[in-house]
Formats: sequence, structure tokens, C-alpha cells
Amino acid sequence: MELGLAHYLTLAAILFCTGILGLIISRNIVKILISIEILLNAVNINFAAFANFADLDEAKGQIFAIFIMAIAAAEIALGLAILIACYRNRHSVDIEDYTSLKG
Amino acid sequence: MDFLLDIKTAMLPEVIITFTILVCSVLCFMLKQEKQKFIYFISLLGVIISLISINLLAANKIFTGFYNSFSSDFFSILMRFLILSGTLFVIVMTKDYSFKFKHRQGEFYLLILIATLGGLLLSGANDLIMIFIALETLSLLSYALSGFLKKDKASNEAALKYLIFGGASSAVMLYGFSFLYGITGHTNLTEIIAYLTNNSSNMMFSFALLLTIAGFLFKVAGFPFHSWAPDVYEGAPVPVAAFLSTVSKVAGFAILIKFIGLAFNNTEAIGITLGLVALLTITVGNFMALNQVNIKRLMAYSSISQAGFVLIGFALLSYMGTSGAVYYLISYLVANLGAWLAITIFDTQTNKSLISDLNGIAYRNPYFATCFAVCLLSLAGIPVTVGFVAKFYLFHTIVQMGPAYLWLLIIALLNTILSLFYYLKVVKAMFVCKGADNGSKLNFNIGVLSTSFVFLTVLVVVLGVFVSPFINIARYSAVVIDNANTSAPVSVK
Amino acid sequence: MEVLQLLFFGMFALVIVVSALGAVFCKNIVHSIVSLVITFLSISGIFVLLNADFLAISQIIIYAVGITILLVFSIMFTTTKDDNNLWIAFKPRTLLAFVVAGSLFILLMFNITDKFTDFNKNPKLFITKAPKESTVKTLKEQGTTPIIGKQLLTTYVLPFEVLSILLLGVVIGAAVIAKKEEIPPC
Amino acid sequence: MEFLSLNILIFAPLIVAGIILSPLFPNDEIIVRRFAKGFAGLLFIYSILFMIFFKPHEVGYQFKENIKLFSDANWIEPLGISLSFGVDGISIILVVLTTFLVMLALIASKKAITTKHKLYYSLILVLTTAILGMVTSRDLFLFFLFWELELIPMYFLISIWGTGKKEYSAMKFFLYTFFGSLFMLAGILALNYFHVINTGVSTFSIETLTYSRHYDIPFMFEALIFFGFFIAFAVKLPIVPLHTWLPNAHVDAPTPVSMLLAGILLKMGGYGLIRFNTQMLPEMIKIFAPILIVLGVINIIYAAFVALVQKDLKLLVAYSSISHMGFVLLGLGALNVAGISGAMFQMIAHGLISAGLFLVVGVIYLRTKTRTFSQLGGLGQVMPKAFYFTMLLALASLGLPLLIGFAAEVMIFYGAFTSDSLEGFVLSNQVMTGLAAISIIITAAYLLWMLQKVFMGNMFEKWQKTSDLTPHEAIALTFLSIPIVLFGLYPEGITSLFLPFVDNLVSHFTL
Amino acid sequence: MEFFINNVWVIPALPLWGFLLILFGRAFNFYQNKYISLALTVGSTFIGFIFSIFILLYCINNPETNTRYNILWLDAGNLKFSVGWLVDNLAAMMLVVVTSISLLIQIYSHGYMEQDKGYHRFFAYLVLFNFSMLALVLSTNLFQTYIFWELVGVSSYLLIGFWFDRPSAAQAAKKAFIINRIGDFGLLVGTLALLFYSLNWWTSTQNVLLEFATLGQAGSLALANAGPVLFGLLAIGLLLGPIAKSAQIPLHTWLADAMEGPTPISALIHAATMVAAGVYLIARLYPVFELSTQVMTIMAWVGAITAFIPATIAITQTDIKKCLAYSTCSQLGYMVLAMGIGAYSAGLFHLMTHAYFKAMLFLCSGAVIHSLADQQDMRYMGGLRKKMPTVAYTYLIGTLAISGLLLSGFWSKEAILSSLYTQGKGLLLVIALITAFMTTYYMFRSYFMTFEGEYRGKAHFHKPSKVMTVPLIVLAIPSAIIGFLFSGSLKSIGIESFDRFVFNVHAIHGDHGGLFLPICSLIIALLGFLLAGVIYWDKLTSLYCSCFKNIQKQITPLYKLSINKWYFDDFNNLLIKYLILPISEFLSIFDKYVIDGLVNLCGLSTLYKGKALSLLQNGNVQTYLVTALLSFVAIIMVMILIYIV
Repeated sequence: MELGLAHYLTLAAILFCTGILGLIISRNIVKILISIEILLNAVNINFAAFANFADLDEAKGQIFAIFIMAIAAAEIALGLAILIACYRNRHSVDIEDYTSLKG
Repeated sequence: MDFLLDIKTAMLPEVIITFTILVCSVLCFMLKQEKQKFIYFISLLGVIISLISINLLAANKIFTGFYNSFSSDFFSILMRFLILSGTLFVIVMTKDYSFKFKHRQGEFYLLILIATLGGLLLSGANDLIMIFIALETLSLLSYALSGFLKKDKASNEAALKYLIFGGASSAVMLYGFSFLYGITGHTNLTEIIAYLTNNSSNMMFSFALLLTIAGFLFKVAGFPFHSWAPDVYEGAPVPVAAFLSTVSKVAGFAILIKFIGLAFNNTEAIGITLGLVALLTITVGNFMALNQVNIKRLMAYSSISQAGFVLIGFALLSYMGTSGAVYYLISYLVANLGAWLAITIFDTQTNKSLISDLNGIAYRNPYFATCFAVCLLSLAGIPVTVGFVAKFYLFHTIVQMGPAYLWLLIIALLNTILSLFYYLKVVKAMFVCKGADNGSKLNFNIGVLSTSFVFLTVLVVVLGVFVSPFINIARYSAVVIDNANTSAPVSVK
Repeated sequence: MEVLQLLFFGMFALVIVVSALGAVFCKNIVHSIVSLVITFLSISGIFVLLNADFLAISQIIIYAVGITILLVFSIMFTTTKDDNNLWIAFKPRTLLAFVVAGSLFILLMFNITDKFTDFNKNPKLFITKAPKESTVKTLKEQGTTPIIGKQLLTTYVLPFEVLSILLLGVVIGAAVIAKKEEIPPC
Repeated sequence: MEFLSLNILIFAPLIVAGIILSPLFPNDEIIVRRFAKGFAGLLFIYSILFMIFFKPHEVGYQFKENIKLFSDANWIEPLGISLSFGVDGISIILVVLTTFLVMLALIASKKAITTKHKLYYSLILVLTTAILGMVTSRDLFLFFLFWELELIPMYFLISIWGTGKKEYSAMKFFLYTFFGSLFMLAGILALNYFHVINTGVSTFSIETLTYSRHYDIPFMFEALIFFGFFIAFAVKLPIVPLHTWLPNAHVDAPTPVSMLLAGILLKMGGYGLIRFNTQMLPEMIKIFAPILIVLGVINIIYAAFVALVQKDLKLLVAYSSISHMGFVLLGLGALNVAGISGAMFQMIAHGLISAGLFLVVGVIYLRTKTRTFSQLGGLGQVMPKAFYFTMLLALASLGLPLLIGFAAEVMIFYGAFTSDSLEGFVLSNQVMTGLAAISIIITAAYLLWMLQKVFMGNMFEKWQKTSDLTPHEAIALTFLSIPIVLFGLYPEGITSLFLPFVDNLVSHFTL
Repeated sequence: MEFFINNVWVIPALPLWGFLLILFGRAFNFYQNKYISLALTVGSTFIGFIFSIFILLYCINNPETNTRYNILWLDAGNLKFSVGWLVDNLAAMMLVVVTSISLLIQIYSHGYMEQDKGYHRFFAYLVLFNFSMLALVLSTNLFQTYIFWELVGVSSYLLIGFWFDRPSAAQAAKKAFIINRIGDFGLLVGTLALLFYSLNWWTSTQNVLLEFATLGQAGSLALANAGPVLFGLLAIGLLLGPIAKSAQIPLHTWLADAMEGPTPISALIHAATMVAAGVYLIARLYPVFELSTQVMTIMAWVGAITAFIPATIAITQTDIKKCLAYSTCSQLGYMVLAMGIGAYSAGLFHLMTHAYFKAMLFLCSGAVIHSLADQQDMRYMGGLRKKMPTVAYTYLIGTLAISGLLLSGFWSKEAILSSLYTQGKGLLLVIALITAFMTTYYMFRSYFMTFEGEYRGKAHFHKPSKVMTVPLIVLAIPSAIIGFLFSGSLKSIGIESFDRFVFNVHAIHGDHGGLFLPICSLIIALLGFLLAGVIYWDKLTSLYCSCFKNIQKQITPLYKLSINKWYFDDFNNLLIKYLILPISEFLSIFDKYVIDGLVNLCGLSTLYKGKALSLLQNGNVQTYLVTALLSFVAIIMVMILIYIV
């Protein structure tokens, strides 16, 4: 049995689930941002796979993946800026300390 | 493909906004700190011009620009009008609030304008990528905006939570987009609809649709993805909270209706699930709001439950339902803006946002209290205001859909009582409870902020009386979306 | 040829999964960043397999290099003495997290393989259309860049322009938030 | 004749309330009160003109109005809602009763209200508009709008000027009635839905939905609609299981407000039952009449027994008004001319009497600052005028002949006894009316016990120097006792107004 | 003569007019002078008296008069209630009785109430009572009677509670009104039932609803429709009204307490007029009662028991007014007994005679009390014959009359006894005779205790004024001779016997059973006189010998029974305390805690649900994510389920 779309989709699904897992489990904020990146990468694989098997003529999937990469970069930049601002105020990177807004 | 034609017919407000963005960004760098106030006038002017430019657009035909990635029909014009008026009032709010930003006021207006541009594009976007980009501009900029008060721990925390939650939900949405792309092979909505009309939709499609709707539910603070809203509204600066609860919510609804349109012709499974989500949103919003102490958190939960009501309109999967939802959206926007204006006035002058701080204010500032009470009662759905007519019309549309939706009607009706309880709690605090007699008298003199607040309250009452023009607008826009979803793409450029 | 491709795919997939799990479950943040970089690189390999070469390159440039440097810088800024025990929160939500991840995976598989019936390599749910030989020719000679370039500036010109404004906004926002407050001279 | 326009009658109080609230109106208490009282008097005279020019024998609405806002189309054209008012048999008398009681409430609120006068008087006037609008509206949506509008001023009136745990009871009142009105909303929308299905035109006007309804609604839904309206009016006209808001609201409301609450707001329940449940859904009322009678009897007996042991004067009067409103239900259940006109008459009679009783309770509370029976006693020697007025009111309330209460009770008793709506049930009409008749003993018992405990017997020394009625209260009480005696002696005065309407209404059932 | 018949409405209208004048006069303080109120009251009653005399004369010479006039008062669909006035022999007789007695009592009460500060209020109430009594007498149909029946009850409430600052008076007034109300309940339900079962009679013949003239046919139709048992119940319901109003056995306790009111009131209302209204109503409803024999026997037995028990109680009474009250109660029993056995005219005849001498007795006791500064207890009186001879002698005439010793009481009581004899009701006859014996005993006992022997009281004595003694004398004349006048023995001079006059309607005609009965009743009366004299008269106490003493001891349980008024009062209080109040106590607690509790419960439960949900919002973004994704997965599952199903 040779390489098909299903393999890529399963790979993307596995990666997506690990990203979600990491998102919820990790206590370090940097790790949370990392898992968001993993999520976005999983989606990229998905798009690339569909582009390859469905329409290589216009490769719309790949364009979408490129846009996603750009946005992911922007998001991680903003995330880290906010992280630094948070760190400057609370000197901690642990998500458990950022629970003052509740109720 | 001359873009000028597309711009003139479809995208005039977006262009004007981008122009103001560029001018402001230049000014931000050039002007020194104390002259930053000048940027306020520029951005205000830009928004007003784009507001005026909207009615130049042809309202009766559907125009698509930029390779059908952006289409402006009557519905998107209406949504853009709402978004721009929302931003107008948010900018007016920030004028007094900006003393808190010390020497970075210019950037705030800039970010607000870019976010509004995102919202405008979102309401007209017709292509999956365009939707994603517009949505992300709106979300990323709101993360930055909500974290604007660097020194304030709450604002930081709010931004952090908003970013993490937003990142996750946009990833889920993207995953849905990828499957949509996988099934249909196109990224353009009209083509997807065309593909759907000629071959039957399968479970995978509804699954993909639900994934995408999850992303929009985040934007609109619907049931599963609502828990970020209270913390962010409480932590973020007040104008940003107002921005989130009005502009970004309207933009979210604009795009949500396009996607629900996809489900119009296929299974009703989506209808029932959406109905369930809508009801859960209302009930969760109401139950949580019952014993809130902070006025901003209360407004957050109230906006969640109001979003639930609009979602009910969409869950009816028919043009009647959408017209009910659109009219409800208009009334929600006006009343919510009024309420947030009041909170800003109160917050800027007393820097407190607990309900108990509002005690007995009606006897120190009668006009402020009455206006705030009118806005709240309109949200609750009390007679003379627009909220009452909106709720009545929404329930009317639910009943028109026949007895199958009786369960929807009953639960929505019961929830109005809960919502009444917590709105009355605030009104009670203002009028009935004895305030600390040393409470300072808010200076509610004639200023831009107070005039716009009074204007909005008057609008709430006037809209409650002159109802038929706005119901017709809502019905016409619902019809436009309905045939946009079902019929073949009008013109592919 | 098919076997070679399968071999490569298996190798890449394995590395991706292991390093992704490593990035999530490593105790020390630096280890997780290193495993993250490995994931990015192997993903770009996958892209090559999917004959999306432009994508692979941009993946390497943006992710492997750009974002990793950003992460490293931010770690340097925010190292506290007791940060290395920030591993996994032993709270009920971790259990729930496994439940969610598992059920989501099963749901995805359930849907992709159309109720666990269609396991062949190209599930009929999704369109499979062979490319025209003109695109195959351009692919062989110049790769996917001209296709992407043409598309970017024709059908997707509006998102492209808006992206620029978005990036402008994010840069300003990030700068404003991250900049250290220095008392203004005047 | 043309100067008589309902719009002026309904919206004038709203405008005057606006004038009073506006900053340029002097904030001095006396001017505000005089202005409000003068206006209320004028309004009353204006409504009397309506009554004079009203032609009872004309079927359907009179003085019809349809306000068009800046366009020739109806108010909300897409939904078929029209801002239309009109007066017919039963609403003309309620309009006059409302304006009359509002005038009296304002006269009596000289001493009862000490703070925030402008807000108080404007809220009372807004309340008047709401009630007048509710009684005269010819459109279901409009009726619902005024029904909800009336809750806000009542909420503020009770919670700002009330006594005791006023916020709790104001909130309870608001939410309870709101809960009821939701069922009515569902009913209204369902009616409109069936109209749209059968005729394609969406309308909310009462006339089209009652008279020109040729299609019939499936039984199940018509029963649900009936049930919806019934719940809303059951909460308002307190029917026993849903009545617990009334004692709280009455005990904690200031005197003029509880006068209005008992005088008019309870009548809205009765008016609604006649207008919507009986006129609009005749087949359903025939099926549900037995339930009405049973509930009415329970109401009468239950409230009368509970009133026997009340420790608080105002609670006693509150439970007595629940018992009297039970008579209205009994009359309605009889479904014959005597019963329904008796119910209508009882509403007016009870309106006047309970307003008077609450005024007297207010008078006592003002002077003695307590309402519990244990501390009151022998006030008759110190306040003879108040004693005579209370005795007149108490006797009228227990149905003494030649006073207004008697004619109403007699009509209801004769109507309920001779009606056959309880055919085939184990407890026939006769037995139920017999049970209801027991109430004349218990009512006499608790009212006279109240009179004896408060006014007769030896006096507490601390009430030595309590002053008798002030001229304001005396005028208000005389104004109240004139109709009580007049219409007691000559009941035709009122019955002639709504008898043709009731004849026409009952003709629907018998055919 | 026609003039008087046609505007009979003047008789009740004048008192009403007087009442309104006094009311508004005093309310706006137009006049303070007492005499104006007096003039208004006495004037209106006097004119009424003249009118009724002429009407009586008119009725005597044409006995078949039955003029009626009705106005439609309340129209309710097929039920048309009307009000009007009816003149026939019975009404004429009652008119004369009521107007004459109230005229004299009003004059008397001027003297009695001179110093009282509530003078005007008293006369206003008095005139109101007059209006309602006269209107009751003149009413044409049962509905109108019900109206004035309650009005009379209210005026008696007002008058009993005249001195409302005295708690006992207030309590008595309330008790009187409530017991009357129980009677009204019976009357109301009876009338409703009567109307219901004979509805088609009234609606078909188009005449006035429930009119007395055609009540007979309606009654028979009702009997046919309802069947004997229901008709019996209906008749008992109607009977309940008179039982309460004329203080028959179960509902008689209010009459004794009603003595709290001023004495002229006790004389007017609780002796002569109001209590007689019950008997008058029985007379009016006779065609209905006649139809069912069981009801007649019940009525007879109620009358008999009411005659017997109060008599036993009156024996041990020390308060003079209470004694007279119980004697009224027992005489009323006689009247109802007479009505019960069909002796329609005998009952009415006794009513008339009793009205006069009982009113006189009360006025004498009033004079005594007034002169002894409100001392009512006979044990502190005595020897007043010397001090006020007129009052003493009139009181003696009254005692002779009531005990049936040759004065008017003898004739009417003898008529009742003879009809009892002819009807062959042995047991009832025995009871009647025993009561007659006891009546004479307690009447003479009260006479001897107050007027004979030496003065036992401490109160300073002052002579009763002229205005009080003259009415006594005037009243003494009718109470002495009216019995003989109408007994039929003067047929030759043209004065018809009472039953001929009133009787034209009903044919039960009792012929005189020879001389045996009168002699035996005279003997019994003498025996009673002797017994009272032996015990109380100072001249005869010497005969008091030991045999009486042990009899005294054996009958002590009986004595205790009569002192406690046969425990009726205690039974009523127990009934209320342990039956009615606990029920309402339970209901009010049930209402406050259960129904209200439920409402508060659902209010609180929503608040707690709110709190529970907000626990979920614990601030940690990862919990938000987990909850969000979990519920999202659940929603997808739901969607898939719907999809598959």
C-alpha cells in the first residue's frame, strides 16, 4: 500500500491532538505558545496534503499555508511581547499565577 | 481587471479607513506626546467620512471585487455601517479614557482603526483565506489592544488569556477550513455553494462546518467558547471591552450568517445543534450573571446571553429567523454602546467598577442614572425601548417557524426573566439603594462623551417607537443573504 | 519510487510525532524548543514529499529559524530560578485533556474514514484530481513558486495586501507592549 | 364630541410626567403636588365626559383612534401592529375608575410621601398612562406593551417609598407579573401565527382576532393559548396558588401606591379574563368555566379564612381583596349575563372599597406608626371621623345592602346559582355557590373583628393625642364614599353601561 | 283614605329623610341643638303612625286589600330584581305596632339619653333602624326583604355597639351581627334555591321575582322540581333566617349580650320590633313552609325548645335586663311554636300583644336603671315601689300581662294553648304549660326583687323625669286591654277578632275548646305567683319552710345548668377556638411558608445554580479551554447522533 491522502490526514490529526494536549497540560506559558505553533503546523500539513492531491493547478492549499505561516509568526511575536509584559509585572511564567480575574 | 471599479463600487469605506490608518501611523511617529491628541481628530474624521461614504455604495445590487474574494451586498453594507458607528463611539470613549495610556495614545487609535478594517473586511469577505486574514487582523489587534495598559496586571492577564484562547480557537477554525477546502476543492464561498448544490452534503461537511462555526463562536462569545469574555472584559481597558462587545461581535455575526447560509439547504442536524448552542449560551450567560458584583463582568455575561438570542435567530435556518436576528443585533448594538458609554464615564471619573459603587447615584446625577437605566432596560426588553420590540419580533419569528420550535420559544421566554433580574439589580442599586452621601457628583456637563451618551439613549427610545423602517431593513438584508446562499454565484470576476 | 516515498514519509512522520511529544512533555524548556525545531524541519521534509517545495523553504525560514530565535530570546528574558519544575499541572484538567485529545482524534478518524469503512489511501470523501500536464511540466522545471506567485497576485491579491496592514499593526502592538518604559526626556 | 380623543386621555399624563420631571419645573413640594392633583382632577373630569358621551347600546369599540407615525401605514406595518385605541362596554367604566382613583391617590399622598416628590408624582402619572393604555388598547401588542410598561413605575414606587423589606417585595412583584406576562406573550404570538397560516396576513388587532376569525385553531393549541392568557391574568387577579406577591407588595407599598395597586391593577386581571379568555376564545371558556368556578370558590374561602388570623392590618385588607376578587372569578365562571355583569360590577365595587380601606390603613399607620393589631385599640374615641368612614367601608366590603358591594355580590350569587356551566360535575353550581356564600359570614367576622380591635374597646394611653383626619384625607374618603353609597342605591347607573356588552358576549355561548 | 294607601312609601321615606338630615347636619355641624334631632325622629315616626292608623282602618273595612307597586331596581339578564311596597292586613297590623312602639320609645329615649354626648348619633341610628324596619314590613318580595333584613341587622349592630368604648358592648355588637349574618346566609341560600327550582315560573309569568303574592304557586313548582328532601332543606334554609333574627335556640346567645346597648334600644329592637321581624318573615313565607309538614314540625319543636330553655335560664338571672331578654326569647319561642303547629293568627296575635307589654317592661327597667345610676343588678334593688309608684305599677301590669293573668297576654297565650289542644299536640302542650308556669315565676320574682322589700343598693336614687314616665303610662293601656280587645269576644260591637282580621288568607280555624284550658292556665299562673311570692315577697316569706330547702339542694345541678346558660356560650367559644381559628391559623402558615416558600425556593435555586456555574470560571485559561473543547466535542457527538438517527 503506497502513500495516500489518508496518511497525511492521520499525521495532521495526531499532530493536532498533541498540540491540544500540550496547550492544556503545560504550565509554562512558552510551552503553551509552542503548542499553538504545533496546532498551526498540523493545519499546514493538512492544507499541503489537500493541495497536493486535489488541485495542484492552482495549489490554493499551499497559498493558504503560506498565509497561515505569516499569521502564526505574527501571533507568536505578539504572544511573546505580552509574555514579557506579564513577566515584567508578575515575574513568573507559570500560568497558575495568572488567575486573578475570576468569578 | 481594473481595481478602481471594484473599489468604487464595493470597497469605498475600507479604502478610506486604510488611508486614515496610514496617515495616523505616520503622525504617531512624527508628533510628540502631548500633541498625540491630534490623532484622535484624524481617526474620528476618517471614520465619519467612511460612514458617509457607505451610502454612496449601491445597495440594491451585489458587487464583488478582487476576484470574488470580497462581495458587498445590502447585508454587508448594513453590517459595515454598524461596525463603523460602533468604532465611532469607541473612539469617542477613548478620548477621555486615554489619560491612562500616558504617552502612547496615538498607537491606541491606530490599533483600533486596523482592527475595524479587519471587521469591515470580515463582513464582506467571500473567500476562506480572506475570512481568515480579516478574522486574524481583528483578533490579533484586539489581543494587543486588551493588553495596552502595560502597568496594569489585569490588562496583561486579560491579553494573555485572550491570546491563548483565541489562538486555540482560530487553529480549530483553520482545521475546519482545511476540511472544507479538502471536500470542495475551492476556497471561494460562492464556488463552495455551487459545489454543494449539485452534490449532496455528507457528515464530513457538517463536521467541518461545525469546526469552523466553533471559531466564529469564539469571536461572538457563544456557548462553548464564551469563558474568555468575562475575564477579558474585566481586565481590558473599558473602550477595548466596548469594542469587543460591539464591533467584533457584529463582525463575528456577519460572517457566521454566511457560514450558516451554507447549512440552509442541507440537513437540519446543524439547525438543532445551533439551536442547542444558542439556548445554552443564553442560559449560561444569564445564570452566571445573576450574582455578579463587578459591572464590567455583568456586562460581559449580559452580552453573552444577548449573543445567544441572536444565535437563536440564526438557528432557525430561514430568512425570517435571520431578519429577527439582524433586527435584534441592531437593538443590541445601540443599547450596549449606551451602557458601555455610561461605564466609561463612571470609570474615568471614579475609577471604580463595582455595582455597589453605583449606589444612590440617581440622586446625585439624575440624568446619567436615567440614561443608563434606559439602556439597561432596553437590554432587558422593557416596553418603550428598542430591546422590547426586538425581543418581541424575535419571538414572533420563532413562532412563525411553526410549533416544532416550541421548546426553543419556552426556554428563551423563561430566560428573559433571569436577564431581567440582574439588569434590575443595577437599576435598583442606582435608584433605590442609599449611596454613600459623600459620593462625588459626576460632572456630566456638555462634552462629546455625554452628548453621545444622551444621543444613544434617545436613539434607544426613538428606535423603540419608529420600528417599521428598521424591521424592513432587517427583512431586506435577510432576503439578500438568503438568495446569496441558495442561488448560483452571481458574477465571477 | 513509491516504496522510497513511503520510506521517507514513515521516517519523517515518526520524527515529527516523537519530537512533537518531546516538545510538549519535556521538563526543561530548552529541550522542548530543540525538539520543536526538529519537528519544524521534519515537517518541511513532509512538504517536499507533497511536492510543495516553496512551502518547505518558507517553513524552514519562518518556523525553524525565525520563530525559534524569537522563542530563545523570550526564554532568556523570562528565566526565573524555579522555572524548571514547571512541567505538567497535576490537576483534573490534565486527565480531561487526555480525554479531549483522544476523543477528538477518534472523531477526526471517524469522519475522515467515513465511519471507519473507507481505509484506502484516497478517501472518496475528498476530491482527488490529477493535475494537468502543463502544471506537471512547470512543477518539474520551476517547482510550485510560479503557480503560487501567479495565484498570490491574481485571485488572492486582497488578502495579500491586508496581510501587510495586519503585520504593520502587530508590529506596532508588540512593540508598544514589550517596550520597557523609559521616562520621557522632556 | 370631537374634542373627546382617546389619545389626549392616554398620553396627557405621560407628557405631564415629563413636564414635572424636567429641570425647569420648580422643585418645591407644594407646587409639584398641587400641579399633579390639578391635572389628575382635570383628567377625571375629561374621562367623565367620555362616559357621558358613551352610547352603551352600540356594539364594538367607540371613540376609535389609530395613530399613524409620520406615514399613512400602521405603526409597525410588517407585523400588522397598529397604535389603535378604543373604548367599549367594560373598558369605559375601568377608565373612569382609574382616573378617579389616581386623583384620590394623589390627594391622599400629601403626608404619606416625604421625599423625592417630583419623581413620585411623575411615576404615578406614567402608571396612569400605562393603565389607561392597557384598558383602551385595541391591539394585542399594544396591550402587552402597556402591561409590561406598568411594571416599572410600580417597581420604583414600591422600592423607593415603601416600608419594611421593600426591595424584596418590589422585585417579587415585578418578576411574578413578568413571569405571568410571558405566557400571555406566547399566547399572543400563537394567535398571530394561526392567523397568518389561515389568512396569510399578520395582524394583532383584537377586533379581527375575535370577530372575524372564521378558521378554527386545533383544540390542543387553542387550549394552550387559553392557558397562556389565563396564567397571566391569574397572577394579576390573584388566584390562590399564584397570589403570594400581593400580601408582600401591599404591606410594603406606601398608602397611595397600594390604593392604586388594589384599586386598579387587580382589575386588569379581571378585564383581561373577560376581554381575552371569554370574548376571544368562547369555546374554550365553556370547557374551562368549571375550573374558573372551583378556583373562585377556593380563592374566596381560602383568603377569607387566612384573613381571620392576620396580625397586620394591611395584610388583613390584602387578603380580603383576594377573597373579593374570588367573587369575580365565580361570576365569570357562571357564563350568564347575571354572573359576568356581577363580576364586572364587583371589580368596580372592590376597586372603590379596597382603595378606601387602604387609605384608612394608611391614615392609621401615619399616626400610630404601627399596623399590628396587638398595639392598636380604641382609636374610635380619638378619631371619630376615621372610625365612621372605616365602618362605612367595612360594611360596604362585607356586602351590606344599599351599598355598592351588595349589588355585585347578589348578581354573582344569583348568576352563579342559576348557571349550568358545571353540568355533569359532582359538585354542581348550586353547591359551589353555597360554599361561596359561607364567605359572607367569615368576611363579616374578620372585618368586624378588625373594626372592634382597632377602633372600639378601651384605648391605649399612647394613642391619647392622635389627631383625627386631615382635610385632605377627609376629602379623599368622602369622594370615595359618594359612589359607594350612590351606586349602592342605584346600581343601574353602572350596569346600564356594560349590560349590552355582556348580553352580546353571552349570546356567543348560548347559541 | 285612598291617599294613604297610594303613597304608603311616605312611611319609610320620612325616617330615611330624617336620617340623612341628621347625618349631614351633624357631619357639617349645621346644628348642635338636641331638639332638632329629636323633632326630626319623633316627627317622622308620628306622621308614619298617623298614616298606619288610617291604613289599618282602611284594611279593616275592606279586608281583601292587596295593593302592590314595584320598581325595577337591578336588571341582570333574565333575573330582574325589583323593589316596592305592598299593603295588606298583615303589613297594616305590623305598621301600627312598629310605628306606635317606636314613637313612644323615641320620646322615652330623649329622657334616657339626655346627658349622653352621642345624642345625635343615637337618634341617627334610631331613625335608620326605623326606616329599615318599616321598609322590611312593606317589602313586596323576598329579595327586598333580604335587603332590609340585613339593614335591620346592621342598625341593631350599630345600636348595640353604641357605647363602643366599652369592650363588652363592642364584643356583643360583633357577636350579634355575625350570628344574624349566619341567619342571612341561610336565608340567602334558601332564596337562591327557591328561585332556582322555580325559575321557569318566574320568567314565564313575567311578574316580579319572588313576589309574596304568587309565592305559593312558585313554592309548589319548586317542590315538584326539587323533590321533598331538597325542598325540605330549602325550607330549613329559609327558616334559618328567622331562627337567627328572632333568637331561636341554636342562635339565641346574641340576644342576652345585646343588653349591652342602651335600654330604649333593648326595648325597641330586642323586644318589640326587630326580633318580631323573624316571625313576620315566617308569616310572609307561610305558603312555602306549609308545603312540607316536616319543616312545620321542626319549626314547632324549635319554638317549643326556645320557649322552654330560656325560661329555665331566666329563673336564675340577677341582671334585670338579662332576665327580660331571656323572657323575650322564650315568648318568641311561643310565637314560633304557634306558627309551627299552623296557628298562624295565634302567633301573630301573641306577637302584637308581646310587643306592647315587653316594650313597657323594658322601659320600666330602663327607668329603674336610670334612676339608680346604671345599677342593673336586682340584688342591689328593692323597695322601689315607694320611691317610683308609676314605674312600679306599670311594671306590675306588664308582669300580669306576660304571665297570662287576665290582661292581654292571657288572651294571646290562651289562643296558642287552645290551638295546641285542638291540634292534639299533647307533649308540646305540656311544655307550653310548664313554660307558662316558669314565666310567671321569674316575672314575679323580678317584680318582687326590684319593687318590694327594702332597698338593698348603695346608689343614690333620683326620680325619673316626666318624659320617661308618660310613655310608660301610654304603653300600659294597650298592654292591658289589647288582648281582650281583639280576642273576638267583642264581636258584637264590630271589632273583629284578631284572627278574622289577619286570617283571611289561611283557613286553619281553631274553635275555642271550651273553658277547661283557660282555667287550668290561670291556675298554673297563680301557682307560679305563689311560689315567687313565697321566696321573694317579704310579706309571704314567713311560709318559707324547710321542705323548700331540701328541694333547693336536689335541684342544685339544674341550678348550675341554668346559671351557665345551658353552656351554649361556652360551646360557641370552644367551637371557634378549637375549630375555626386553628384552620385559619394552619392556612395562613401554609400560605406564608409553603406557597411563598416555593416561590422563594425557585428564586434561590437559580441564584445557587449561578454560583455553582461561576465556580467553573476559576480564572485559569486552560480550564476554560478544556471545558470549551469538551462541550464542543459533546456538541459534535450530538450532531453526529442526530445525523445518524
